[in-house]
Amino acid sequence: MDSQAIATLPEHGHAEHEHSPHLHHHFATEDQQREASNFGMWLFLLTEIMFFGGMFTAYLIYRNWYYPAFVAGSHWMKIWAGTLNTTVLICSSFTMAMAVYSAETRKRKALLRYLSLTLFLGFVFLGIKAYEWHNEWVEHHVPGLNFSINDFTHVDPRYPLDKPLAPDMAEKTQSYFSLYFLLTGVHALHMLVGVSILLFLIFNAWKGAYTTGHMTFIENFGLYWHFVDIIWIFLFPLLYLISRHQ
Amino acid sequence: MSTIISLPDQSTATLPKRSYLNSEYGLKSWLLTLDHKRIGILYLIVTLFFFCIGGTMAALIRLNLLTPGGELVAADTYNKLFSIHGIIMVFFFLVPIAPAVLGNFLIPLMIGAKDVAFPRLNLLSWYLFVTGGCFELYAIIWGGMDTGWTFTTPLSTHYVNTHVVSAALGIFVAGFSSILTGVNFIVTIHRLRAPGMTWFRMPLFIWSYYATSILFVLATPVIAITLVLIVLERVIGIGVFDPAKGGDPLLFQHLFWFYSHPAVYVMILPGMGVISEVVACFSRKRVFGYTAVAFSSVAIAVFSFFVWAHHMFIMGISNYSALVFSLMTMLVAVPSAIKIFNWSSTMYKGSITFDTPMLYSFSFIGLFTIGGMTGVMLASLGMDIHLTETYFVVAHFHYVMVGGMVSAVMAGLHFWWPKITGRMYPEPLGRLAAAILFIGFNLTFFPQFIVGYLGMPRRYHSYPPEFQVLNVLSTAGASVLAIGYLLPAVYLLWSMKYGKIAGANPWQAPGLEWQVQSPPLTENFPEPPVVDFEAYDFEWLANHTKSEVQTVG
Amino acid sequence: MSEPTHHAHTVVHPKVYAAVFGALLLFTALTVFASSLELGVFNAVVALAIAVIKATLVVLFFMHIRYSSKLLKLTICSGVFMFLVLITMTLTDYISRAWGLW
Amino acid sequence: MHYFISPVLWQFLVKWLAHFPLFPPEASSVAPYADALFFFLLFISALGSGIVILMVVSFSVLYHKERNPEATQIEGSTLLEATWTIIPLALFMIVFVWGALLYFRIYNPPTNAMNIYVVGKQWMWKAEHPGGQHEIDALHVPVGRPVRLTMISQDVFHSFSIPAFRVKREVIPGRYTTVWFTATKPGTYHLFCTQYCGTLHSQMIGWVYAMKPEDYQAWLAGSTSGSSLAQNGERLFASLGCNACHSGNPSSRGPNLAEAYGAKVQLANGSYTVVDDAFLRDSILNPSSHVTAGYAPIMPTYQGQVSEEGLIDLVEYIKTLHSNDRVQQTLNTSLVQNSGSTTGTGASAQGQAAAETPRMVNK
Ligand code: HEA
Ligand code: HEA
Ligand code: HEC
Ligand code: CUA
Ligand SMILES: [Cu+2]
Repeated sequence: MDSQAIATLPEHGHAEHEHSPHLHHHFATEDQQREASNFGMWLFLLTEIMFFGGMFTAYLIYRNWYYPAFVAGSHWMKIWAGTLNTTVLICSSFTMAMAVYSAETRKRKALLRYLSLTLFLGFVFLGIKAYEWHNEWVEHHVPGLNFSINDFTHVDPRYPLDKPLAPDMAEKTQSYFSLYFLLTGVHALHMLVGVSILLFLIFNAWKGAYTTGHMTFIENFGLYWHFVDIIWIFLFPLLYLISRHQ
Repeated sequence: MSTIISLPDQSTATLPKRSYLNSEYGLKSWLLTLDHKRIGILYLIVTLFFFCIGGTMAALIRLNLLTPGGELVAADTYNKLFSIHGIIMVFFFLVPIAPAVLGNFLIPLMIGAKDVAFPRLNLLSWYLFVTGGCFELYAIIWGGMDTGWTFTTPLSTHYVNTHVVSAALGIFVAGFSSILTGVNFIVTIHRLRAPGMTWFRMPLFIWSYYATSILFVLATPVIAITLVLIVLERVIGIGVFDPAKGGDPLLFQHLFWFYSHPAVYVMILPGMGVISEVVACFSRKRVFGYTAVAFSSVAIAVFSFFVWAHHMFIMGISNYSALVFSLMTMLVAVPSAIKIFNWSSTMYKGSITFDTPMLYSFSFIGLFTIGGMTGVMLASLGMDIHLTETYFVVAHFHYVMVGGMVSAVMAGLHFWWPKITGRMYPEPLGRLAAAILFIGFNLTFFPQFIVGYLGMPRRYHSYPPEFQVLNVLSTAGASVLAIGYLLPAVYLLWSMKYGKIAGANPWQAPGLEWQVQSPPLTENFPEPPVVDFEAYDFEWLANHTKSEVQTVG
Repeated sequence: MSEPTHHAHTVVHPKVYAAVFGALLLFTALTVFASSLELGVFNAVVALAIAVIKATLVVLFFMHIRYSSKLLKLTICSGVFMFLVLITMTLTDYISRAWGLW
Repeated sequence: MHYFISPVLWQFLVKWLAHFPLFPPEASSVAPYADALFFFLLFISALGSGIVILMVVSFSVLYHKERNPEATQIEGSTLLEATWTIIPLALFMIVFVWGALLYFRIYNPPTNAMNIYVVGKQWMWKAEHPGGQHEIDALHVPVGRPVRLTMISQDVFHSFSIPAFRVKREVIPGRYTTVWFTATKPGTYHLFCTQYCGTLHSQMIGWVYAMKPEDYQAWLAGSTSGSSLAQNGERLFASLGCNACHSGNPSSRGPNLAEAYGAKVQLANGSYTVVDDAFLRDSILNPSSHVTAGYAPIMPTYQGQVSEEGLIDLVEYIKTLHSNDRVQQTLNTSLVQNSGSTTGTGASAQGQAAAETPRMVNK
């Protein structure tokens, strides 16, 4: 995935920190430098929007085509897990925002605390996601690797009002699950990258970085983390919620 | 008031003692450099290497098509040849060469910055590009891929067993290099302009690179995800594009062309930037209608996002969609027309000289107009039915890409060669090469329009015998072309050591990059320049030189 | 500098963060609740509307766009716009295929 | 002349110059329309390029440095720029409208067109005439009669192109596409696959034989394979057990298929749709995607059990089905022959599909 691109951030951010005056030779002022890297980060996030855009397009098209299959597929999502994960991510976004605030107000302890909390929440999210994936594996809902349409050709006990899908439509639940794994997988990959960078950040913060007024890197990472949160904010209703009733 | 340094004129010029080329020595100083100029040169080396590969493939393609039976190579070898040719030429030569080489070298110099905004990211882009290139070389050496450069599904996902995965990953990785380059340029142009360098004082070159960067940032991610889907489909068999699993292969086309149409403008906009500079300099005139040209660059970039399905007119998209996309394609052609006319009128009442870059610009203007107008033919729905997937399309895109963009790259390379190396190329040979290229080009690709209208399909290893005459002409032209490319390769290399010393401003051009020594210092400007003149301000330049002479005298 | 440097930095007070945080949690609860209602097509509409609101909140406050320069605001808008172009222009092809014979 | 070059080369030259077409034959009713647009396009291209070249050349001469040592700086001219925005725009709009009209002409078959089915697969074209005549890499058509091709691919994208007719249409897997033409001149014309489709893409070629109607009739009579598509379809209809549900009896579980073709049916989701070839094919493969109103979605899918040719037979059969008498007759005979073969479940169907179409997937 974009790990290559994102993994570069530490290196790049690092650069801004090696030089003692923090100012790169080609920038006139620190403000200019900060604005530039902020702007650069936003442009990078634009590319991320388009990156997910392709997958969202696919999702919308196939949802239109194989509506019953998408409904049936999403009925196998665990809404409690999705809700929990949404909450976890929102909390982590909040702690991340607070981390940035702590860096701004130069409080090293608070910064460390909030970063660790964010890291922890990130792991919780990934854990829950892994649990869900494991379940889907056990239920034979992984297209291409381990898939069976059995669950969809029979009435789902939790949704007794549902009708079983005809076999041809049941096959199409693979489209749903393909996109489900694709979207959540790419999202989780972003989380993974985020978590790795967080580890690095915590290490640096522990050594005293970011609380001396030079916090561009942590700010930019915050943008990244919130962005990943936003993606999930859309994935959650699309994959778990909107078909709860049909 | 102006802090721009002016060096002695050409006749007495010597090579400056200190420059970005000799500030450090050794391979390591190049491979770890953060200097945008050196990174530009690194890109130049790699892209030219890929051009040789792509060119060799083209030579083999043309040789094979000498006879209708295609006796030279087997059918699947031929398919690999054009696939490699297309993939290499597009993703590893033409998309990177102009932005990454000329853009890297010139953008900071032109806007009066010391470097691009993120030098480390810039170096990383180069490494990503090289990594992507290695994937591609791996795929080529271990057997190649035969999907065409368009990776049409379900062919590429289920029906060929060549190295599609590594080829796709190579493009994926190289794509990130494009994205990062785009991000870097946009931030640089927004944030690092020298004091006084307002948007409308920027050279048009910068405008067109700005537009290109927008395309990089917004379009490239879409092909990245599309290639990921292709790889997943091959490796684990998810069915997003597979009709047998309820997927839609046309969705692939949509996503692919959402990138690849804007990508064709990535392959022309930088060239347009070069032409603006060259035409202005050798007419000694401000570009006619600066604002119109600047805005048409941006307009092309914006509109190019709305036209992608013109590559799918006969593929079963809805007819209503086809109408909309055809209409948008007509609209996107207008800004190009504006530019062509503005450049031509720039010459009006100019004071024109025919140096090599100018000759290449002429060939750009002529060939791009023909290529563009045939593009309009393709955009016309009913006409496209007959023309699509024939050699007419092949001729169209070679006219715009080779006749247009490669000419522009040649123009740019010659124009800034003295700035890059500090030495002049041999002018007579340069003019000769430009003429050979022009003739060879037309001989190669004009017959393809005819054979295309006759109906000869593209990507054919063998063809009906009545098309042979035209194909032989085309092959003959390709040999002329090969000479036309090898000649500059030889004399440019020669000139690096033996060329005349150029001096800071051999063309007496007004751009900021010409006001510093050549080759420039690592830090470009000893002190930050202050810009108090418009772009292409030849009167300013004249006054400036006069006062310089007076003070010296 | 040719462009007015934007006033460097607004430090957002934690109170704002907390309020946004609360709102986000509230909206999450709301969207889960709404999904349990029988609303027909409006289930999707409501869920997406809530998601858009949540995302906007995150962008405006957590990501400081509310306090940022016009340039950044424009950047984000152009990204969202292109995203919508990709989706709508592709979807209109699929939808309009049903209108005609072809 | 030939004293100077080798005799072999001389022969080649003579041969080439004797066969050196510069313009394709115009052999269909749309060809003149397409060519008219082409000439218009050529004209404006020549005009545009001519103006540009004229400007460049004349300015180069007039304002060469020697003649004009001092350039006159000019800002621009809004009027001029507006001119060369509006004129090309207007021309492009004409091109757009003209092209669109042609497009609709080529992709909008007249209702009285005769129908021929084409199946593309790596790397051959199979054409099937309603009378059951099959041909490979060839297509016989009568002159003067609109012919509609209903095409589908078994594997990858192909594209069916007859340059002399100026028509072309992508042939894609999973969906019928159509194109039509009226041949005007008897003759033999190239047939190409123009979409790159794998190794032998350049061998996926053939000939189109446009024949005088009486010749065509003779050809039809001479190359009949015994049974028409509809007859094949009828046999399939019985052997696949379709008649068990589509017997036409008021009590049958499936809708009555007689006179179904061309009718407007209401679907279970309330929308209306016209029953055409694509609808019929899709109803057999993905029945649950368009359940007819008033029926339970019990029809099994036949995905993987019927080849594209079989589907064409079935479609042709249903199209020609005007009453249910024959259905009921076949019911009686087929019940004896294959009782039990209709219970193919999804799983076994899949197995068959996998066995039928071996696909190469390789990492
Ligand atoms: C540098 C690359 C480049 C550029 C700039 C263009 C520019 C254009 N292209 Fe091209 N195109 C390609 C590269 C490019 N193309 C490639 C690679 C393919 C094939 C891909 C594949 O299938 O492998 C392709 C294919 C392609 C197709 C699909 C053909 C098919 O497969 O069926 C179409 C159809 O609309 C098209 C249209 C256009 C148009 C309208 C323009 C316009 O932007 C052109 C605008 C320019 C002008 C119009 C000229 C200037 C005008 C004047 C001077 C005015 C003249 C005056 C008067 C009219 C009075 N192109
Ligand atoms: C930037 C893009 C670019 C460039 C520069 C070129 C350059 C050339 N191209 Fe290519 N071409 C494409 C992009 C490009 N092409 C694309 C995208 C396709 C479609 C692929 C597909 O269908 O998937 C294509 C397809 C294509 C075809 C159609 C194949 C087919 O459909 O069957 C042909 C046929 O003539 C062709 C010919 C040429 C020729 C003669 C050149 C000449 O201009 C090249 C001239 C150069 C040389 C002759 C090399 C010079 C020699 C050297 C630099 C030294 C070499 C070194 C050693 C051997 C030591 N190209
Ligand atoms: C088990 C019973 C059953 C069998 C066997 C069956 N069908 Fe059907 N068919 C139905 C039912 C019920 C419908 C209406 C609901 C629907 O569209 O799914 C239907 C609908 C159709 C339609 C759509 C007709 C319309 O006007 O809407 C077609 C066409 C059709 N079937 C063709 C076939 C063919 C061909 C076969 C055999 C290859 C076949 N069916 C086998 C039950 C069956
Ligand atoms: Cu079939 Cu090419
Ligand atoms: Cu295009």
